[in-house]
Amino acid sequence: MTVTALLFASYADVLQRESIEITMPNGATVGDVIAHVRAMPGGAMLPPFPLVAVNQAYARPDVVLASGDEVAIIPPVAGG
Amino acid sequence: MTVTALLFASYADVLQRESIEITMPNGATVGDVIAHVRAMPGGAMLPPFPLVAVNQAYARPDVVLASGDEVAIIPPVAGG
Amino acid sequence: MRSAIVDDVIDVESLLAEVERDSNGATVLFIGTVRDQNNGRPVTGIEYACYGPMATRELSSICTEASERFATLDIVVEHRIGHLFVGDASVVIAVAHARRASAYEASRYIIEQIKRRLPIWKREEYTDGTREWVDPTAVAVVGPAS
Amino acid sequence: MRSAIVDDVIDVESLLAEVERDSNGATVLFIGTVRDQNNGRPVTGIEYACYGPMATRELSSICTEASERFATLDIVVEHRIGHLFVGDASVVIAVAHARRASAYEASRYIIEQIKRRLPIWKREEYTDGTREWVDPTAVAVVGPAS
Repeated sequence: MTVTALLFASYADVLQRESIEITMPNGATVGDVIAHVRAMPGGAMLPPFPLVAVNQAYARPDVVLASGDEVAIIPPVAGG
Repeated sequence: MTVTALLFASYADVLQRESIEITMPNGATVGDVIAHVRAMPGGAMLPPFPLVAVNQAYARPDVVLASGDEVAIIPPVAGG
Repeated sequence: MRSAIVDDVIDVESLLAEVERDSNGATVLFIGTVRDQNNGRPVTGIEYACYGPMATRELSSICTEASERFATLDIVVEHRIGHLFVGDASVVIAVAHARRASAYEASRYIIEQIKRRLPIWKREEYTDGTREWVDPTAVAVVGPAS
Repeated sequence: MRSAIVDDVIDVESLLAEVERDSNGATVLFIGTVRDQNNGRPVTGIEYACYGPMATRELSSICTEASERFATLDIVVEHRIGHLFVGDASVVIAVAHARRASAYEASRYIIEQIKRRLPIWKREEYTDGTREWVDPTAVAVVGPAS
């Protein structure tokens, strides 16, 4: 299956992109996507347990993904 | 000595006036002025210990007055 | 820092402009307005009366206290007196501060002190043509006024 | 009740007008503005970025929560993104309620939840020409941002 990882702000800067298509085995979790992204060039700058949203809702690392899911890796928010 | 008692809002209504010149013996207190006003027609509608300001600052009943003092008898405030 | 008892419409925009400063990150504006009912009775308007010189002094003291407690000079307060209709603003408090927590707390401090200390009284006018001085210390049917 | 992520100037007057209602006695307006310094470094401007669809949904959820907790529908919030200069408003929260305590508390709830949950990031620009993404979870020299 394929999921899309979204990167923002400082995370997009260190990985030099804003989205990544990732092919994962069925049953892959949020944590597996994070591990994949952290293994990419620059990815080690991300924390091991960043805030993540799946399809625009905050999700825990053990959430199992479905094909087509949008996995946003969220840097520390600074709104207001 | 002479002091001026000021009345406001519901207190002015029941006493049908907004100020009263009162001649008092030297050494008279805030409490003496209140007693004097409460003995006037309609004055019994005032509480025995209303909020009082002497010369525009809140004062306790035992404060001794000087000639010319302005003694404001303050109904429950309702600003805002 | 400025405060005043006024007898005309309060210009909210102008109060906001007065507290603007580049070092401020948070502005809290409070507007107290005449409601269309009080304790279940329909209200058409309110006549505000005050002990003018003392109200002016006391409001100024409240602002100075807030300024010292919460460490900002960017405080402007106006309280309107005279006849107001439903929806009219009776009091407007503008506070700006570097930090939001202090802006909120200073604003709240000022309105609570106004409710407690400012020698201002209001006579509510009801739809049935009667009118009555409000006594917030009386037992209310619904609760304390806003 | 309305909330939006916008990319133009926020019209404070219009937000205030939106929450007006005859049954309200208290209106609390919060304005967050770009400060001229952060942690001692002089700031010239801030670029706000967001995860658009999620920020819109999350801001809407925050308003719904505040509406239910504090029992008012008169809530309007706008958060601006894009490039802002010092003094520009980044977020404006207008809340009106029958009672002042609930108006203050709802306003405070909304800004605290925005700071905690809204997927928005800011890159500060400094007088020396450098710029940096702000990490509020990093240990600050002075304290948390306003």
